[in-house]
Amino acid sequence: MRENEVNVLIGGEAGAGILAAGIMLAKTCIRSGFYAFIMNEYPSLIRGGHVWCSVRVCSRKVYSQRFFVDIIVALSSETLKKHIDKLYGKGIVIVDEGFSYDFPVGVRIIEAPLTNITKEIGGRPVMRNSVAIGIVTALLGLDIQVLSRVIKDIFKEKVAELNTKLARKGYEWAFKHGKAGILPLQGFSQESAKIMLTGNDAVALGAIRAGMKFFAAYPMTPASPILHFLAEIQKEYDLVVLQPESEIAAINMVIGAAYAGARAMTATSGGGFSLMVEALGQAAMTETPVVIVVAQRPGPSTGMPTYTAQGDLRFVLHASQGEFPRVVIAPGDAGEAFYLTVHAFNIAEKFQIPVVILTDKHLAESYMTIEEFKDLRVMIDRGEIITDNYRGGKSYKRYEITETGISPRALPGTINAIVKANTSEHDEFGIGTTDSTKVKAMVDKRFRKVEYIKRYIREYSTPVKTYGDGEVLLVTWGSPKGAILEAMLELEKRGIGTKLVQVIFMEPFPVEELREIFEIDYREIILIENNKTALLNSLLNQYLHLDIKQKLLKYDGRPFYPYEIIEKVMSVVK
Amino acid sequence: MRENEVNVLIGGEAGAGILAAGIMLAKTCIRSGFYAFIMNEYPSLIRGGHVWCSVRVCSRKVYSQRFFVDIIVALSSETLKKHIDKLYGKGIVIVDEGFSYDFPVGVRIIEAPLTNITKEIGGRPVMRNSVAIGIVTALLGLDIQVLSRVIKDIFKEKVAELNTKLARKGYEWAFKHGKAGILPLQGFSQESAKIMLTGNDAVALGAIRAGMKFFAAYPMTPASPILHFLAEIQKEYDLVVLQPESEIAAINMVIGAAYAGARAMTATSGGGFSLMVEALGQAAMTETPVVIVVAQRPGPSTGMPTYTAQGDLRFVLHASQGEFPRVVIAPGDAGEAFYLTVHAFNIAEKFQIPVVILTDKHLAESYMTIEEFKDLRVMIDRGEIITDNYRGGKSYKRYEITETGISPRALPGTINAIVKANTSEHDEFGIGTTDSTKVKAMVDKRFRKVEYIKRYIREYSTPVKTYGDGEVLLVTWGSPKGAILEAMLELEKRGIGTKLVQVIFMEPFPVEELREIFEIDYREIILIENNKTALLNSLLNQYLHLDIKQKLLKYDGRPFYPYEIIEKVMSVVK
Amino acid sequence: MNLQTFVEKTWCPGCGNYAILSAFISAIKELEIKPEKIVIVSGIGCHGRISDYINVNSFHTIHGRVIPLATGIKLANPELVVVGFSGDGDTYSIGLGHLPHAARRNIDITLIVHNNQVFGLTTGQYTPTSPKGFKSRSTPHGSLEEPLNPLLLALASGATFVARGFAGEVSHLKTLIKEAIKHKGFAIIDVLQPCVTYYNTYQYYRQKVYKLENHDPTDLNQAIKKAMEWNDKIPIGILYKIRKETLDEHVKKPLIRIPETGVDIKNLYRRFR
Amino acid sequence: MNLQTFVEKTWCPGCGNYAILSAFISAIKELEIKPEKIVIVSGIGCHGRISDYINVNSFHTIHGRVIPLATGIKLANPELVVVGFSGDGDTYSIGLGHLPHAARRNIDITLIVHNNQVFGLTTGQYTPTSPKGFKSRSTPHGSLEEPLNPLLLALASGATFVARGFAGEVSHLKTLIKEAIKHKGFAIIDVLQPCVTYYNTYQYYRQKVYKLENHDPTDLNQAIKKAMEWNDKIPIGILYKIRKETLDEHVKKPLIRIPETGVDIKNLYRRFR
Ligand SMILES: Cc1ncc(C[n+]2csc(CCOP(=O)(O)OP(=O)(O)O)c2C)c(N)n1
Ligand SMILES: Cc1ncc(C[n+]2csc(CCOP(=O)(O)OP(=O)(O)O)c2C)c(N)n1
Ligand code: SF4
Ligand code: SF4
Ligand SMILES: [Mg+2]
Ligand SMILES: [Mg+2]
Repeated sequence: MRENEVNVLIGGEAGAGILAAGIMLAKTCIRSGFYAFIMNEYPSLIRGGHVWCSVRVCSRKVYSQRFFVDIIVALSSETLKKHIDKLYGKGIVIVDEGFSYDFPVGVRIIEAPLTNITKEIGGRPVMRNSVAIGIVTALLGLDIQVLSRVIKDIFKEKVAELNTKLARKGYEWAFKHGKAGILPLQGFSQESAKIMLTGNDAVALGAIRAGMKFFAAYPMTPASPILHFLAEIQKEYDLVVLQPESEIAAINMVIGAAYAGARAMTATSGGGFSLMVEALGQAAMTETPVVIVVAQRPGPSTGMPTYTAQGDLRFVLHASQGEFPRVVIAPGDAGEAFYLTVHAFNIAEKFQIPVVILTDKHLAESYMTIEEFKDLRVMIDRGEIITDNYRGGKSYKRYEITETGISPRALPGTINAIVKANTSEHDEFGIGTTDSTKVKAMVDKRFRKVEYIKRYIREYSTPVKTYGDGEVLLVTWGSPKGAILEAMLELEKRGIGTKLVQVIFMEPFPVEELREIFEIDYREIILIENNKTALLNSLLNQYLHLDIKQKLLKYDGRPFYPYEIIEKVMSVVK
Repeated sequence: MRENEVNVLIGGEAGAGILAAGIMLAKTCIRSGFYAFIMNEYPSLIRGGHVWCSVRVCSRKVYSQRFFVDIIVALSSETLKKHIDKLYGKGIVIVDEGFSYDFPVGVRIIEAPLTNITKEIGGRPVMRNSVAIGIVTALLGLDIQVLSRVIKDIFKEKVAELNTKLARKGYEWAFKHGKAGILPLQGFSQESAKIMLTGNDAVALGAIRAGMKFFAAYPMTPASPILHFLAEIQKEYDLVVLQPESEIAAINMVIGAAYAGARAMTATSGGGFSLMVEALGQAAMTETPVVIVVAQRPGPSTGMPTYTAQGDLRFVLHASQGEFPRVVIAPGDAGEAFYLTVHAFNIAEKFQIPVVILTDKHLAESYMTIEEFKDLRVMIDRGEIITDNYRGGKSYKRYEITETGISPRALPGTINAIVKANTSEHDEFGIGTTDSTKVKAMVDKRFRKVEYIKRYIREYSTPVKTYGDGEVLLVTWGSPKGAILEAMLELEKRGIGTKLVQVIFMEPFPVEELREIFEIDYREIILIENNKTALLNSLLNQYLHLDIKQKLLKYDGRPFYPYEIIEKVMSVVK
Repeated sequence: MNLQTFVEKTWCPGCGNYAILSAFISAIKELEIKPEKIVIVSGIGCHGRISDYINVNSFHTIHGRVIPLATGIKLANPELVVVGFSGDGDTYSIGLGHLPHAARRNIDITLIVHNNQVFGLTTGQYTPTSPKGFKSRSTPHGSLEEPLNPLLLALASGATFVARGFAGEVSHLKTLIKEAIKHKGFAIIDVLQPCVTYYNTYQYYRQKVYKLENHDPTDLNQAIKKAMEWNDKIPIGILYKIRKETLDEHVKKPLIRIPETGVDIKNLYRRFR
Repeated sequence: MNLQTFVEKTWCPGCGNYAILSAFISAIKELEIKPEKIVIVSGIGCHGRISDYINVNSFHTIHGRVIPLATGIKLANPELVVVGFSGDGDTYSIGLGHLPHAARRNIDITLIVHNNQVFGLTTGQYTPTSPKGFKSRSTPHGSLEEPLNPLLLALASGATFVARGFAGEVSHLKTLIKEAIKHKGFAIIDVLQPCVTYYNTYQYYRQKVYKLENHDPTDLNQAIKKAMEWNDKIPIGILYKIRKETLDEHVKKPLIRIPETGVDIKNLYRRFR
C-alpha cells in the first residue's frame, strides 16, 4: 500500500451488484474527504460472466485506476483466479466463510460470514456485497454513518434499510474480529464540494446545462447510460427523451428537432454511428446544428461491446460522403466532458454544423471525483438566430452567402420567414440548384466557416492541453490521459521529467498549437493510444509531417494502467 | 476544327433522347474506324430540364471530352443559350426549321426540317434526333449504312425501322442541300476490334468475367446502370440480380451470399455507401470477401445526383468503426475499371476482406472507346477455399491464426467443417471471446494480411501508373486522368514536357512506389483533383510528408476539361 | 399570399404529382393555416421536388427519412403543422422501418405518399408496390415479388388515420388532406399517383377506384376488409380514423428557448455526491 | 453427433432462451438435417449468443440484419437450410424495415423471434412489443407507445407461414420449428420468451396461452382474427400457412463455383460495338 491511498478490487458474478458495491465504497470515501476512481470491467451479458471493478481511493485527486491493489473482495473464486496476481505482497482478501482457495503466501485472508449475515437479516444473496463493504469501511477506519447515508441516497427506502443493516453488521463483525482500522486512510482534504461521476454523466449534465431539450438515442453500450439518466430526469427539466426504433431514426429526429430550434443530441457507439453517417451529411448540407456523442468500444463491427478502444477517430473525422466542415471533440476526463459538451452545443449552433463528442468506454463508464462545476465557466451562445418575427426586409434567405459563411438562422414558425432546408445542393433560398457558379459559391461559403471555427475554439475553448514540463514528451488524446497523468507523478519521483500533450479538438486539427509544442527539442517523444494503428499519429503525419516512432499502443479492449506507461517511458529513456 | 477530330455537342430537353443520339453517332464513327468519347450532363429529373452530351470523335484514342466543339445539334434553344460559346469560330449549328436565335457571326447554320421529316415518316417527336444524326453522318462523310446497322443494333425492331428511315431521310436531306462531307473525318485506323463502353459497363463486365454470381443493389445515380445491365443479362449468365429494399439490405445480402461462397458485389453512390458502413465492418470482422462499387457524385448528402466529384476518398478509406484492412481501388478509365474489377474479386477472396472500387460519375457514365478485353489478361484466384469435404483432421477453425493472417475458408455445406462467422471478437473457431490475449492475437492476425496484400498487388496489379517523362509532374487519381492525358499531348506540342502519376490503389497506399517517383526532381508538381479539399494530397502529406502546393481543384460538379489543365500548367510553368 | 414559389416545375407534363401539389395548396388555403406555421418534409424522388414548389417552411430530407425527420420537428415544436411528402420508394422501400413505429406512436403528423409504384427519379425501377411481373430496368424479366399492401400495413401497425387518394380525383384528395391535417394523430394518405413516363395508370385507376360511402371508419375490421379490396374495385377515401392519445401531446411547449446563462443543474449534484 | 458446442451458456438461469435452444436442437435432430447443411444466422442481443451454442454453420451478424443476411445465404446456396434467430429489438425495432419485404418475397428461410419484449442484452429497455406503460431504463416513467402486433404485421405483409410459440411450451415449440423449417417459403415464429431478469412473463403467459385447435391456417381472415386476439387468451400455434412460389425457387443451383479461367463474356461484346 502507498501512503494516503488504498486500492480495492471487488469481483463476482455478473448480476451480483459488484459495481454498486464499488460505488458505495467510493462515495463513502469521497464524503469522508478523499478522492476516488472506479474502473469497472464486465462482459456483454446479463448473468453468469465475471464482473469486477477497482476502487482507488486517495487523499489527492486521482486520474485512473491502478493495476495493483491492497484489498480484494472476492465474491466468486473467478475473482481470485483472475486477479490474485494484482494483490500487493501483504494484501488483504475478503471472502465468504467456507470459501476455499489456494492462496499465495503472505496474503492476509479475512473470511467473513457474508452469506450468513445476509441470510440472518433476510437480505437477498446479491446483498452480500453490503456486508463486505461494511467490513472494508471498518478496515479503512471510516465512519459507518457515512456509509449508511450513502446507502440511503443510492437505494430506494426498503432496500436501503436492509442494506444499511447489512453494512453495519459487516462493520461490527470487523470490529469484533480486530480488523478495524488495519489499513487506515489518512490525509483527507475537504476543501471543496466534490462529486463522483462518469464521462457519460458529465456529458449528460453538460447537455442539460447547455439547454439541450431533445434527446433521442437507441441503446448501445457504452453510451446507453446517457439515455437512462436523461430519461429519468426528463420531467424535471422539460426534456423530450426518446428511444426510437433505430439509430437512423434517432439522428433524423434529432436533426428535425434541431431544425425546429431545439438544442438536440444523440449518443451512441461506433456501430450506431455507422448508421448515422448518411444523416451526418444531411446535418452538414442543411447546416443544422446537432451534437452526436460517440462512445468508442473495440471494433470492427460488434467487436467487444463492454470494453474500451480508441479506434474510431479517423472514421468519425471522415464519415459521410462529400466534404464539409465538422468539429470533433475528444475530452480526456469527466470534467472536460462536461465543459466540452457545453462548448459542443455552442459551436454547433454558432456555426450551424454537426459536432461530435468522441469518448470511449473507459471515459464513459469509469467514475472519477471532481469539483462541482462552477456555473460561471459556461455560457450559452446560439449564434445568429431569428425567432418570432423576421424583420430583414427582403425575403429571408436560409443560406445567405456571407463573409463568415454563417447565414442567420430563422426557426420555422418565425413570421415573415420561410425557412427552407435542403439536402440537395441549393441556392441562398434553399431551392435546389446545379448551377456551377452557385454551387461553387455555396461550397465555398460552407468552408469559409472553418477559419472562424478555429478562432472561436482558440478563444473560448482549449484545442490542446499540456501538463508538466519535462524532457520526455508524451502525446495522447482522450481517456489515456488519466493513466498518463498518474504515470507522470511516479516518473517524476524516479527523476524522469515528462510533459504531456493532450489533443482535445481532433477537427479542426490544432496544427498551429501543436507546431509550437513540437518545435521544442525533447529527449524522447512517445505516442500513447488505445488502438492498433496509431490514429492520432496519422494526423500528426498528415498535418505536421511528424511521425512519432516510439509508440505505446494497446488494443485488447483494456485501458492503460499507469505502470504500462511507466515501463514504456523507462524502456525508451534508458 | 482539329485535324482528324470532330467534336459534336447535342442538346435538348430531358427525355428527348439526347444521349441516344450521341451513342448512335459515336458508334457509327467507331465502326467507321475512329475512336469516340461521350460525356453527358443531365439534371436529376425525368423531363423538362436541359440535357446535353458531347461526342468527340478522333482517329486516335481519346481520353476525354473537349470544351470546344465543331458542331452543335440544338434541339432546344436552351442548348444554344448554354453552349454557343463552346463553338469554334466557323462551327456548325444544326437546328430545326423555323428555329430563331440570335447567332454570333461566323456560325454556319443548318436549318433542317427535323420535325417535318419526323412527322412525315410517322415518328414521335423524340425521334427528331435520328434525322439530326443522319445529317451529321452526311456532314462527316460517313456511310449511312453503318449508321443504319448501329440503329438496328440499338433499338428494338419496330423502333429501329422507323429510326433508320429518319436517319436516312436526314442523310439524304444533307446531300440534297450540299452539306455532305463538309467536315470530313479522316485518317481512321482499323487495327483492332473496338468497343465503346462506360466505366459502369466495364465494372459490370469485369464482375461477370470474374465469376460474380450475386449482385444486389438499390438504385442510386450514377451507379444504377450496373444494376440495369446485370439485371438484363442475368439469365444468360446464371446470376442472381436483386433490387432489395435498401442499401442496408443489399450489402447484408451480399455478405450473406459471399459467406455462402458466391462472388458477390453491390454498387452504389456515397449516400448508399453511408448506409453500408456498418456492414462494411461486418464483412471485415467476419473476413467475408465482398466487392463494393462506390460511384461518387458531389455531396454532402443528396448534393447533385447527376454530377461528378471525387469527394468520398477519405470517407471510403476510413468508413466503419474499429480498425481493419481493406483495399480501395480507383480506376481512371473504363479499361482499368474492367481489369481492376477482376483484381478486386481476386484480392477480396484471396485475403478475405472487403474491397471497394471507387469511381465517379464522369468515369461511370462517360463512354470511351477501347480495345476488346484480352481474356488472357485475367485469371481467377479464390485463395485458400475448402468445399465439398474438409480433410484437415482436427476441427475446422474458420479463423485459424496463420503466418499470413489468412485462414483457409471453408464454405458452409462442406462436410466435416462447421463454419462459424462472428461479428463479435472471436477465437479461432469463431466463438465470441474477450480474452485479452486471444483478442490481441486476432487483431494482429487480421492486420498481418496487409503486407501480403501489398506484395500481391505489386505482383499482379498496378498500384501506381505513370505516363510521360517530362519535368512537370502532374498528380491525380481516378477519372481526371483522361483530361490530363489529353492536356499532356497538347502541352507536348507547346514544348512543355509533363509526366503524370496516377494513383490507382488508394489503400494500401503505395508509399514505396510513390516515394521513388517523388524522389526525382521536377520543375513543378501540380495536384489535380475533382474535389474541394485535395484528398489525395492529404494522403501524400500523411504517408510521404509531401504537400503539393500547386493545386487544380474543381468542385462544381463538372469534370475537368483538358484546357483547364493546360491553363493551369502554363500559368505555373511560366 | 402566394403559396407557390417561383421555381419552374420539372415534373413530366401530366404527372400525378401536379394534382397532389394543387390539392395540398387548396387544402392549406381552405384550412387557413399560416405558411410560417407549416413545415413540409419531402423525401427523395420526383415527389421530393414538391418542397421547392410550395412557399412554406420545408425540409427536403434524405431518402426514406421523412417520418423521423417530421417526428423530430413536431416534438420540438408541437405548434407547427407538420406534413410529410414521400414516395412509395421513399416510405415503402428504404424507409419502411419507420412507418409502423410512427403509426403506433401516433405522432401527430400527416404523411402523403405519392405512390406511383415506381422509383420515378431513378428512371422507373420497380418498388414494393409494383405489381408482380412488373417489367422495369431492374426487373427486365418481370418482378418476382408480391406487392406490399401499404394501407393494410398501416392498419396492422396501429395507425389512427388511414386513407387512400387518387391523383385523378383532386378535389376528393384535397378533402382527404384537410381531414388528415385536422386529424390529431398519425395520418397516412396513400395517393395513387400515375407516373406518365414509367407507369401510366390513369386509365387503369379511373376505371377501378370508387369513393367509400356508407363506411364506418371507426371499425377496424371494416377498415382491414376495405384495405384488402384490390381487384376490380379499389376504394378511395378514409378507411380508418380514430382518436387516440398522441406522442406530442406529452410535450407541453416548444423546446426552442434556452436561458442565456444556461440551465441550472444544481439539483442534480445530489445524486453524484 | 453433438449439436451443442462446448461453450458455456451465459443466459440467466431460467431464461426463456434455453427453451428455444433445446426446442431447435430437438427439431433438427428429428428432421435429421445434417449439421453442415444448416446455417443459422443470429442477431445481436441475448438471443444472439445461440449461435455460439449450436454446433452448425452460423453467422452471428450485426444488430437487425438477420433477414437480409439469411436471404443472401439462401439465394447463393438454396441447398442450405437457413434459420434466423432474432430478437424483438433486432427484428421489430432496428430491423423492422426488412420483415415485410422478406414476407412478400417469400424467401425460404425460417425466422425465430425471441420476443421477450425487452432489449435484454442492453439491460432491459422497452421494445416495440413492450406493453404501453412499461417501465424500463429508457422509459422510467412508463412507455407512451402502443405495442406492435408482429404477427398481424407479418400477415399484412404477405408472409406464408405465421406462428406463435411460447418458451414455456418446449415440445409444442419444437413442432412449430419443424413445421416452419419444412415449410417452403418465409416462415416466422414469434416466440413469447420470458426474460427472467427484466420482464418475467412466465406466469402471465402460462395463464393466457392456449394451443390453436380447429383453426384453418389457410384462411387469411381467420388468421388475422387470431393474430388480433391478445387479451385474456393468447393463441399459440400456426396461425397461417399457405404454399406460394418462393424467391429462391428461381435459383437453379448453388452460385458457388467459378471456372478457373473466368467466365466467357465474348457474347456481350456485341452490344458495345
Ligand atoms: C440512400 C439513397 N439511396 C438511393 C438513392 C437514389 N434514389 C433517389 S430517388 C430514388 C427512388 C425514389 O422513388 P420514390 O420514393 O418512389 O419517388 P418517385 O421518384 O417515384 O417520386 C432513389 C432510389 C438516394 N438518393 N439515396
Ligand atoms: C447498431 C447497433 N445498435 C445498438 C446496438 C446495441 N444493442 C445490442 S443488443 C441490443 C438490443 C437487443 O434486443 P433484442 O433484439 O430484443 O435481444 P435480447 O437481448 O432481448 O435477446 C442493442 C440495442 C448494437 N449492437 N448495434
Ligand atoms: S417520372 Fe413519373 S413521377 Fe417522375 S415526374 Fe415524370 S411522370 Fe412524374
Ligand atoms: S437478460 Fe433476460 S433475455 Fe437476457 S439472458 Fe437474462 S433472462 Fe435471458
Ligand atoms: Mg415512386
Ligand atoms: Mg428482446
